[in-house]
Amino acid sequence: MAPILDIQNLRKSYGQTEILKDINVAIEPGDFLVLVGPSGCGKSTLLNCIAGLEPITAGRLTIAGKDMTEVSPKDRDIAMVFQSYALYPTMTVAKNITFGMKVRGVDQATQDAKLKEVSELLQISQLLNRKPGQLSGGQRQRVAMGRALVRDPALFLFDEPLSNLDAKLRVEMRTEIKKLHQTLNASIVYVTHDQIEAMTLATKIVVMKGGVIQQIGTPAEIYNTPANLFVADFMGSPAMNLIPARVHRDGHGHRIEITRARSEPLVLADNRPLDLPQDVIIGLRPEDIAEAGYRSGEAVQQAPCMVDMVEPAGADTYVVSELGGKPVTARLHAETSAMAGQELDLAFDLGKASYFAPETGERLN
Amino acid sequence: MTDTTYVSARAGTRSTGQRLGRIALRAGLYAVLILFALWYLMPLFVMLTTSLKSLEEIRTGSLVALPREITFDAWKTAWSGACSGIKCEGLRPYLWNSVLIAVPGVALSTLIGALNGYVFAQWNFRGANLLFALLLFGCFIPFQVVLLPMARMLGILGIAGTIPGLILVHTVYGLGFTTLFFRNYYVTIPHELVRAAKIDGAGFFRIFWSIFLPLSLPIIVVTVIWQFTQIWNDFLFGVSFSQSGTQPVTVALNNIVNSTTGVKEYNVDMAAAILAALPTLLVYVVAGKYFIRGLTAGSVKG
Amino acid sequence: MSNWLEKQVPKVVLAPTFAAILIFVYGFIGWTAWVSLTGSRLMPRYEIEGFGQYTKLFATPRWDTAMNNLFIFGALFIIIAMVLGLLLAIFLDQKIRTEGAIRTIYLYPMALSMIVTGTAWKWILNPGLGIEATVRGWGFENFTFDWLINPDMAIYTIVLAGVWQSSGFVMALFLAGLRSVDGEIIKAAQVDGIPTHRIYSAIIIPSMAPIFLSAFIVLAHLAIKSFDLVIALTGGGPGYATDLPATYMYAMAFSRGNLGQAASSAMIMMLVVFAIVVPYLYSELRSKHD
Amino acid sequence: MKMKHLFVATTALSLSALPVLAEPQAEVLHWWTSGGEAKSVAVLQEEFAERGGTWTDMPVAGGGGDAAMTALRARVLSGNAPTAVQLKGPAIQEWYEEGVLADISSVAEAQGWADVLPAQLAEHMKCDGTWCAAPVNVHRVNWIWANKDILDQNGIEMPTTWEEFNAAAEKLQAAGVTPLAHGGQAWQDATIFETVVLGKGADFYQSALVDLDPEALGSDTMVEVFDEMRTLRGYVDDNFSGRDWNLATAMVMNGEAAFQIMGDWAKGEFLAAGKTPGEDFLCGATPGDGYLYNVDSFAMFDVGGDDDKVAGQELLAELIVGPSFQETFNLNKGSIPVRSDVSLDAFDICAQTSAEDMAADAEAGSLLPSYAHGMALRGEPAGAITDVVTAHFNSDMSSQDAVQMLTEAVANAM
Repeated sequence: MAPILDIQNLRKSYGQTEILKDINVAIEPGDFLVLVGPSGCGKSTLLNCIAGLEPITAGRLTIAGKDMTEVSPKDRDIAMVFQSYALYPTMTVAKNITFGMKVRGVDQATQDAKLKEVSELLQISQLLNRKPGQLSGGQRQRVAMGRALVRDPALFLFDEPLSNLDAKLRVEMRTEIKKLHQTLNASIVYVTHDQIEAMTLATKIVVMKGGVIQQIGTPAEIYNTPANLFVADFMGSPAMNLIPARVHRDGHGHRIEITRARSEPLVLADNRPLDLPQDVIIGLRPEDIAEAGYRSGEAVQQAPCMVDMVEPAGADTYVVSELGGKPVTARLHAETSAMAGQELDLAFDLGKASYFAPETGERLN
Repeated sequence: MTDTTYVSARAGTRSTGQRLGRIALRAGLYAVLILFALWYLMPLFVMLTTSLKSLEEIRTGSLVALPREITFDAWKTAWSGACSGIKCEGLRPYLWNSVLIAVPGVALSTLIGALNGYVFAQWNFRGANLLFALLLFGCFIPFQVVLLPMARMLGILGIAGTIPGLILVHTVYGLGFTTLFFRNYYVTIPHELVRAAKIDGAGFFRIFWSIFLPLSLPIIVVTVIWQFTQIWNDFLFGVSFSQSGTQPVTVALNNIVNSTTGVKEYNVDMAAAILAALPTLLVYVVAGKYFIRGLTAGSVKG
Repeated sequence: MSNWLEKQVPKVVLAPTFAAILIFVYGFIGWTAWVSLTGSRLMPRYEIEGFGQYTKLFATPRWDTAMNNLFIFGALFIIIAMVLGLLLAIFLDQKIRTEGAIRTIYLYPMALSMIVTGTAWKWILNPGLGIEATVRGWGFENFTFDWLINPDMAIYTIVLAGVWQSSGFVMALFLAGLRSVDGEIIKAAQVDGIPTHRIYSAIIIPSMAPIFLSAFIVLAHLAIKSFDLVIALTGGGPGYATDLPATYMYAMAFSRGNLGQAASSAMIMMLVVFAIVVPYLYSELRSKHD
Repeated sequence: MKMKHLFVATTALSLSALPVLAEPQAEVLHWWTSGGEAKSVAVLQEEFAERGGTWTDMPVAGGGGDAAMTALRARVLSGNAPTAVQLKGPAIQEWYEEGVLADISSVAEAQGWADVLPAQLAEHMKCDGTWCAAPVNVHRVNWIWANKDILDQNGIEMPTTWEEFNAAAEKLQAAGVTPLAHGGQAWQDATIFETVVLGKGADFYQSALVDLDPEALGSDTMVEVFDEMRTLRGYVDDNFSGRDWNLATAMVMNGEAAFQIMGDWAKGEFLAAGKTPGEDFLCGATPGDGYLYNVDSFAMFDVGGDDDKVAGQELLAELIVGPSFQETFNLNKGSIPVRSDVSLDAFDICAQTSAEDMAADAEAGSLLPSYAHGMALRGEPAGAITDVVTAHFNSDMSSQDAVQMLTEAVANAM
């Protein structure tokens, strides 16, 4: 199938400073692409380039097979939901939603039908005669989405749409957006700085930093095999433990030696067929470190560790211990008896361990 | 809520002495405000009382005293009988000229200022800031400087001595301030609004017309008040660029007030002055409330 | 292609304004600069003669007086109008019952031109007719208020009338500023037990810096352009004690028939404007750019 | 039908063949806006209309014609000059040099102006030998007006020397009367100044204020002039600043002040208030021999060959100098006709004196143009002198300093 959005060698600069460097991304119809990264990484600029709100300096951009590089936003067959919702303050909700159709000269009957359909879908029928100023944050969010949905575009663009909502509402709306995506089977490009949003919503994630794409992949790929230290650290909460280690080869594979300030070095074995250099940074997700006895498997190894801190988080309890000079977080079951200042046997599962080169930060396995 | 209760609770514990002090302070505050109000009103009071006196009373009595006998003759004369040159038609015909100049002048300079401000605030392009600076500097050019070249220009354009000529002059020299007002107001409106509308398919003018203009009432009020006052009260342009038949009311007022021979009819002068100023006064009184509101809405936020 | 056209729309919209100010402001300034180098008298002539007009200008005592007056008047007018405007705004901001009416009264002088109020002011300030006579009439025989006819003091009557006309407007600016200060900050300060005058001096007033700037610009603009004020009140007298550059320029151009001299004085005025306005524009546009 | 066509055709033909009869039109820029003056202008307008002309009135008051001059300049620059403009003195020649005045010699010659106008005054109406302006009247500037009652009560005669004037003033002051009614406006200060200069002799006036001889300007005589100015300042009440001249006249009328030094337009005020010369008020020349004249006139501007307007200019010029307007207007205005052939029977004693003096002074060579009213000098030097005079009068500047400033200012303005 032809990609619904195809970006080739896109560059964007303001004067001397290059904001986006050689961006290549493509998505299929029905894909939910999330652009994620810290602020200033260029993700919003990229979205604006896709929308045509910012001209691009070099490269090519097609939407639904048509070259849109030089086409103005209104002719790109896209709809966009903004961080501040950008609802027209003097128009009622109904007028906000139908404004685009009105501008395009869609006849009144179609407008009414579409408005009805969308407002029912988003459950905002009772708000149609209000002005944006009289709506709550969540309601505005819905109206903004309604304005996009009613257009029935080839591509939806979302620019951090949930960042102005409180935590509870954010989770609700997240689910709602996911549901909409599934019902409508729409193609979406979605910008966020929240990696949980990225993980929960995306079918495809693009992690960006400093105007450069760090990794493109499914949520699972990004989570399990981060391409570099940045992605590893950025995606996941609590973040992946990144611990400096020294590698010794033996007959079966590698022994990973991690120094500890207050006790003997920790030595773990990774028997996967790898080819690691002497100095590495090992990446372990908190859930890959458990209380001894709660995790079993071929790659699981136990070792006593000094507990520095215990953080109960409801469903789980996080335990922090020092490894390789870094505070390392382990995810334990809620009923653990671990106490700060005491030793505890931890089980390390190296089956999913990632290795990175300390100098370049690139993934080694 | 909690803050207020806290404060009022503290106030409640104050002693009677403190409360008396507060009342005294409050009374002092009102006294100062009223004193200043009297100061501001003084010239208007003098004008009003004088316009209601007979010439005889003006000659004999104190200028600042209330009229002993109220007469509206001076007002009648000022309106339709006072002489300006050989015509003795009062201010009436000239008022209409002023309206013909001020209304299109205000409308044009406001509309163009709004469009300019909209561009400067929302459609920035390279060099726009320099342009804006050049425009602002234009606000400060003393009008005496431009009289003669402007006269030549109006002659070249073929609208010397006409009302369109005066409208052009007032519009051009009003643009600096109107653009400043609108630009400062529109920069407070998020750029995303324009972006959303662009994606909705609206173009430059559609966005302006459907989205920005409906938002602009407060700043339109400020601009209209400002421009109307400027244009209505203008004398220099009015006297230089008009000819017989297009002279605005300020020129007629000047002819009535500044005639240097013969018996000075101060009551007529004053009545004429108030009549000439009535439209601007009315605008301030009626729209004054929106004026502050409009200023609050963003035009002054630097 | 149509995309390119669309992008030009904002520039096209600005084009007439730009053309207009290029001609009507900068073209005319250029014209004035040119004329200031000629010996133009009644009407402009265009043969350049050099800087003679400027030499003459600086040798004229009346011009010295006019410039001195501009600085005295400008400084006093701006400072007093600002201080008074701010004070009145603060007073009015104390939940005054009749605020609407008082505000209108303070604001209305801005609506009137000096041609309208000039005569009334002349009477009020005239010692034989106005305040002095009235107060003496009350029995204070030694009361004197004769600034209008005192060459050393007459300029202060111009300041007085100028402040009367503009301070209400400044008050409105400041009132608007006070109203847009974040209410939570004030509440927080109240809870902390900070006395009201300290809240104003330490929190509210500093946060209104942009308004001070706006007010300053409006007032500076009025001060430099002050013309009607002088003509209506003193006609530049006694003698030429209350002449300002604008009235000097006008006299040279239109009653003396010495356009070249008028143009040179206009150029000096423009330099003063430039010195005041350009730093403001620079800071204004710099801070706005992000 | 045919006949009719033919008729139309021949009519059209004959019309185009004959010279077109122009309809006189005139737009008149003037600053005679007050009641009496406006009535006088209205007389002209009526005569104009009777002869088939259309009069468009363009009055601009204020600042002794300053505002009108501003408007005039703008109008000329825009190529839309008014047809006729109230203009006088060397300003006429200045405008002529700008090449914007029309030549009205044909009217002047047809009407024989050269025969009826005094030669010296006629010179003011000529530019490079052609006629370019039409005179309206002659004002005498150097008059002293006095309240007869006050003078009688205090036993004072009309002064004939400045010493007498000072003595009278001291006496009046002692009696609690303001000796001199004066308005503190620059041109009024200048009016007094020029009469004081004239008191030092016609030759001195000629060399100082007409020829601008630096020696005369810097002389000890000039110091004495400023001394006298300082003395006169002492005779003026405290509220004089900015006062209009007619209010000063009213002070004399009402007995608040004894004297006023002012041109004969002041008489118009007395007459308008129903006062009689010789009974209620007195007129006398200021001390010293000589006659300072101030001639109002209308200059015709180049209207680019518009036949109607040219016709209007010619008609207007003819009417202005015509005997009937000269008489009516001047009776109203307080001045005397500029024509020497108008009977003065209808005029009062002051006007008759004025006319006699004018003739005598013309003989004696002491008929002189008024500097304060723009008859003697061009705008710039005149203004420079006025600046010094008014600065001196309104401060405590010494006479020596004033003379020093005067010579410098005049040199600077040359």
